[in-house]
Amino acid sequence: MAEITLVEAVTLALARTMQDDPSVIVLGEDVGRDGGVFRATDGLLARFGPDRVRDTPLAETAIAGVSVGLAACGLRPVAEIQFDGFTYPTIDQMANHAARLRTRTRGRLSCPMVLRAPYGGGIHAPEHHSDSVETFFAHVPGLRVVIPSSPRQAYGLLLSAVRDPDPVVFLEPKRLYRSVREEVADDGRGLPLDTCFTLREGGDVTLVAWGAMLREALAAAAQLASEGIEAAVIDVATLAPLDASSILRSVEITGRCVIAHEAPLTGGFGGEIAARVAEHALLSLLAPVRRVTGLDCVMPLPRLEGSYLPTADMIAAAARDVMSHR
Amino acid sequence: MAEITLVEAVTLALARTMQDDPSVIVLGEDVGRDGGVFRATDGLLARFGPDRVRDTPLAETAIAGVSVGLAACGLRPVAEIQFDGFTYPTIDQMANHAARLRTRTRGRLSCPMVLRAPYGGGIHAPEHHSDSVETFFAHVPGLRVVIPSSPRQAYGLLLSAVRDPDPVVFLEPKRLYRSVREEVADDGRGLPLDTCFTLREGGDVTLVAWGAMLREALAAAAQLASEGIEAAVIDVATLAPLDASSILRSVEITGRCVIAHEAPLTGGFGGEIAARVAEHALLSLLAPVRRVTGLDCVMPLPRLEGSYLPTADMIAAAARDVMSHR
Amino acid sequence: MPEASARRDAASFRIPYCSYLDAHGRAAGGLPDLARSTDELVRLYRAMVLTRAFDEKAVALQRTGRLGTYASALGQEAVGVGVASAMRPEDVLLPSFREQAAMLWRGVTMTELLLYWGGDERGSDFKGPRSDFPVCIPVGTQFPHAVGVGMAMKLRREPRVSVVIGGDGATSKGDFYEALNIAGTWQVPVVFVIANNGWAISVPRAAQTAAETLAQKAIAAGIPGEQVDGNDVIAVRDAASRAIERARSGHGATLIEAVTYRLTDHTTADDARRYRTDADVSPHWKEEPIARLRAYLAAEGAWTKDAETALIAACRKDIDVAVETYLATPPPAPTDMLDFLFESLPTPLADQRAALAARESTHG
Amino acid sequence: MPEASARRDAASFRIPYCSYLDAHGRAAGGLPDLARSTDELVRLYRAMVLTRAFDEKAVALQRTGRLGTYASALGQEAVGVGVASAMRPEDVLLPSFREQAAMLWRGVTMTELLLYWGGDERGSDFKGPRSDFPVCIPVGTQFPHAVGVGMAMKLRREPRVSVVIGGDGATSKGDFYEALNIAGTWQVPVVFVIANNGWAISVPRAAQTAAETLAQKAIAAGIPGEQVDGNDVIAVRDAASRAIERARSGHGATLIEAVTYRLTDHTTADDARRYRTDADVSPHWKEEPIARLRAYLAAEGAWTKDAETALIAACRKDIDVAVETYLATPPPAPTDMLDFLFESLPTPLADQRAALAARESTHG
Ligand SMILES: Cc1ncc(C[n+]2csc(CCOP(=O)(O)OP(=O)(O)O)c2C)c(N)n1
Ligand SMILES: Cc1ncc(C[n+]2csc(CCOP(=O)(O)OP(=O)(O)O)c2C)c(N)n1
Ligand SMILES: [Mg+2]
Ligand SMILES: [Mg+2]
Repeated sequence: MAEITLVEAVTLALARTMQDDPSVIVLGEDVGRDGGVFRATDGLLARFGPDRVRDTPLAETAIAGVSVGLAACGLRPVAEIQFDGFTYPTIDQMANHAARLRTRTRGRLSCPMVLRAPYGGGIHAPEHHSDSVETFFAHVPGLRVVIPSSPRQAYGLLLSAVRDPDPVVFLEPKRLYRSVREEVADDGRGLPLDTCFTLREGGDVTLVAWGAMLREALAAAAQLASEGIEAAVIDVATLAPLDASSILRSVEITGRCVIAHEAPLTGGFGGEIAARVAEHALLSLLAPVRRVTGLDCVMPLPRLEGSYLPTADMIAAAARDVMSHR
Repeated sequence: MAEITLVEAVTLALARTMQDDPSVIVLGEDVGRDGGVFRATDGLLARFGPDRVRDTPLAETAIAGVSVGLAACGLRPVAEIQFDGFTYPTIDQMANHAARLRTRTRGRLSCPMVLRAPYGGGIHAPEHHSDSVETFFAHVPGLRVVIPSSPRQAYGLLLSAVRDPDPVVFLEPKRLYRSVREEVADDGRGLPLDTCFTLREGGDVTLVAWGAMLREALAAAAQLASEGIEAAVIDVATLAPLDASSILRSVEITGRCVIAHEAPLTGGFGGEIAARVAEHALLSLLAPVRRVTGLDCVMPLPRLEGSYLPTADMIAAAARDVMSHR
Repeated sequence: MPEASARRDAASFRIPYCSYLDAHGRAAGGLPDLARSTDELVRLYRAMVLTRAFDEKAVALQRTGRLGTYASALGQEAVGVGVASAMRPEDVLLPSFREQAAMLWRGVTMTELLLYWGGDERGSDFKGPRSDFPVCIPVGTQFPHAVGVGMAMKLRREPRVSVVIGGDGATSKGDFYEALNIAGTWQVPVVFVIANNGWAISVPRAAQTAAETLAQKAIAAGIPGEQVDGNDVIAVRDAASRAIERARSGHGATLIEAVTYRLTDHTTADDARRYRTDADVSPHWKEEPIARLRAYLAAEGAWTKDAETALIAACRKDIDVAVETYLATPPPAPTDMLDFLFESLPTPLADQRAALAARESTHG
Repeated sequence: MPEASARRDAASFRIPYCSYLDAHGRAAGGLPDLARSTDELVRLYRAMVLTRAFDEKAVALQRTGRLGTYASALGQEAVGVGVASAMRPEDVLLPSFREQAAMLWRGVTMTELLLYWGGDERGSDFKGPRSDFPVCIPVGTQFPHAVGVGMAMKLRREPRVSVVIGGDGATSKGDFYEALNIAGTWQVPVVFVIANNGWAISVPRAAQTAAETLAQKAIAAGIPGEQVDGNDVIAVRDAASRAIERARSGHGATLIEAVTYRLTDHTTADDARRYRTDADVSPHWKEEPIARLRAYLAAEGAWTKDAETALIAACRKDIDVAVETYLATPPPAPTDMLDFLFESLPTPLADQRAALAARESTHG
């Protein structure tokens, strides 16, 4: 079993579901011969042919909208949006249609589609190529939002996303695409879509994160451990519907909670998690909840990216800060 | 001074700014002869002529995008989107352009536009006509999001929105369009765009709301008062950038906070407010924060609307609940 | 544009126009095969009359507080009937919000339509055409769905066609154009029908686009476009049949513009007198599709006063039964809001469902 | 589509094609007035050569880690130069992300371009054309802006024109079409230019649309469309001049498709060998715009080897100075991120700004 990257795990999962289920098809800009600008669909055209791997014209609204039609008619489209900043034009079709088709027809029609997109900062990409867009989708009832933080997760969660009978927005932290490798068994086993992953146990403070920030949280936890602070690290890889229970259970033990995300602070999904803690674990809290997030400003161009993005150090500092409350 | 409705106050403010500033123009679907489907632009075409009051083709993305161009080129467009559910196609232009134009050109160009839309439920409207979309815009740095809850606020806040040098999303709770009347002086005075409005003082519990839910919160406060519970009511009419300080000051006094909004719970803006409380007023809290919100489901058709929307009773019940914590 | 000195044509195009019956129901230039059978034309006639009677009833229900906002198709019945009657049952219809004519033909029941416009999602759980799409409110957003539906049929090598209807206003939306363009590129078996009724609420056709015809928008996507007299059900049916069979036989997408007129308010929430006069509207009453076909059928001896009286009575009776069933339908369970959101309720939503159920049982 | 029995044409259209210089730089059919002055043609030539040299340098900087992702215009220089040279200073340019040819002509500096692609927002604070729009990355989203800009000019009765450039891929976006349609309806003084370079990253033109030409997309909006040889700067300039003056004189919008070819990778992040072969590309080298105009000018006696050598040297020098200035530019203040978000910092953001400033001063 070879060690593979996150983006390779995406490809592996796509190939596996396409192999298993002839109704799975892949579409998007440059997903065919080019294999996707990040190579996430590399080799799929050669293997599954042009009927199942299809370059689309450059039209994000229609990529989402056509996928709704494909899904309603019995296929399982996996549509790629090339970058986070180009997912905005899909929101209308995702919110007004994909998310609603089942409930508005009381189950007669449904929409088993996946909308994949690389997302987030950290690779010094051009303008509009580094946005963190998870909240826009996580606030739409009827959508699942999934964000893997490791190759194994990417594989297992994407399998489940494609197999899921309802629409899933699958955001791939592009900063992690090639920065981590791990062994991934191509065993066709999906991971659950409605539970957080506890990646590290710890009794002192709960660190909550997803995507690329999860790696920063793990690094922060390692730093903290060397200082004698035991941090639990919870990966909210399945952001919506939100499994708050895993987080609450940990906070009930630690009494301290630090949440990290790249998206801007205000209205970011960290607010939701902090709110759940304030609603349901208040009496356990020994210190204020802390969020370590992007600033409330537009994602800057690369020269200032480093000043925008939260880091392991910042997460560790916030953790130390909450630890200082007794 | 006559008593006027909220929608009439919108018209009054539009007429006033158009009178004062020749660069203000109004555009949107049916804003001309029809005067808008809610009559918000009634009479403006006759008064200001077709150059300044213009029906657009049916194209929301372009309504936003054209407004960006108009604004960058020195006009002050006030664009109407006919209903909340049709604002989704504007998100791309608002997030990728309107919100960024100033910062991405380091102040060379700017985007003084207003995007108005009736929003929210409660009038038994057709499908897609009752969504609460505030969070989608409030999470975009560079946009102001403003939601009046009374005719006077609608007038003063809209004046300020139109005069503001940056883009403002102005959401009008359609349920309140004609349900409240009050005297509004057409004095050309704007209201501030970065402060909450404390509509009722109270030392026992802080009720936080905006739009139509603000009315429910006031009704709840009246109920509570009759039971001897003094509720402060804070109107977050200027949702973004968020003035958390007014809320925190009140919660520091009351130690109890109930937040109400129509939008679904998860990822709703109430989460942001609860998070601010959990971060900055935790030590004052005497009870868990409570949110009284729409469900995490698609806004239903009218027959179930009443089961979806939060009510004064639900807010009062939540307040009583937090009061039971000692 | 002035001429450059070195010019040739890069391309040239024509948009055909199709009509058979004139406003008086006369067929000067002959009729297509489908009109050989007056039985079939009577079927179309009945469907148009039923739609008109149903619309009238629905508006009355709204006026008396027993229905929500409703969009009548008064004057446009030929479009929906002409198009739907050209489809096979296994084809898929994707309507806008004013296509009850087509939906009824396809087998959606009047009770279902009333439930939907009465604010009950169960109205979109069609017991008849299980694969047809529900009413689409966000204008133009149904076009990409139709391309997806057609593409699914094509990929599975099924001889089925996707048929989508939208209004003149809908042709200004990016969704319309993106869909048309993809359908052209991929040769999708889809037929785009524009019911051009001259208005998008208060915005007249001329303020919607500078294009002379809406059919020519097809040229942008490299697919054929055709304009038809949308008040001539025979022309609509003929053009739709040709386009559908073209799609079915693997030749791809077509755009049909059916020119008709909205004889009444946009919806029950609208007051058209704010933006158009009786003088604007009344000439169009002379063009409307039902009188026109009736005149033709009467001239052919295929329709009588008695038949008309009987048809009206039959429609009324059917409508009354549907209205009764609608009004007698008990309210849906509030928990349906959550129960139908996903195939099965995700664990994280269990609390909300329980709270909702408790709340409803207290004050319900 | 088969013929119906009762048919006439509802409308018909033609899309003209314009070219002057053939691939060898010969003008078989004569030249337009602008070409009377070889001085002017030499100006165009110089601009194209500068753009090519600049692109080469920018790519080299990227390869050595001193610039971010960069999109070269290799082979397409005639489009930007032809279009921008037809504009007046007071007109407004709205470029895509590959229009450095046009931007440089308009007075954007090479240092500004490098700053932008080097990841510094100050690169879009053009000191020259203050009203021009910055680079637009989200494909096609600039078209509606251009309509707004043109409409603002029209409403203020200013004799100015808005000129927007996008790629062939951009014509598939709803934004493009919505913008075209509104521009047609409102008779906006805007010129839409499509730089059709045959590719949208790996997607060839034929997989982007079934339309024979991109110029014909104008028909959907009821505006004139024209196709030009985009490797013939004289043709581009001529068509752009006519369209711009048409707009300026109140006759509304035009769409120009300039057919050219992307001779290199999509950007420095792309590897075009994954999806096209040298054999696909090499014929296009024979069509490229610079050699073509050089041949013409040389034949006219207006260009020499020496002039060429001197030009190359001058370009290199200017580029080197720009690169030095770029590389010597100190980083922006991190607080700029917040300070330029709104005209003045809203009170609620003061805390974040303070925290950022503190953080940066610690580890900065
Ligand atoms: C995207 C969107 N924008 C606005 C509306 C509000 N609206 C409902 S119908 C309508 C006009 C539609 O005109 P047209 O497409 O010609 O259809 P018609 O009503 O004439 O049948 C508008 C603006 C909507 N439903 N969807
Ligand atoms: C809305 C959007 N979708 C996707 C992308 C990613 N992308 C960048 S350039 C490009 C192709 C553009 O093709 P074209 O319009 O022909 O311009 P060209 O690159 O050929 O100059 C794509 C897909 C983008 N920038 N914006
Ligand atoms: Mg219409
Ligand atoms: Mg291209």
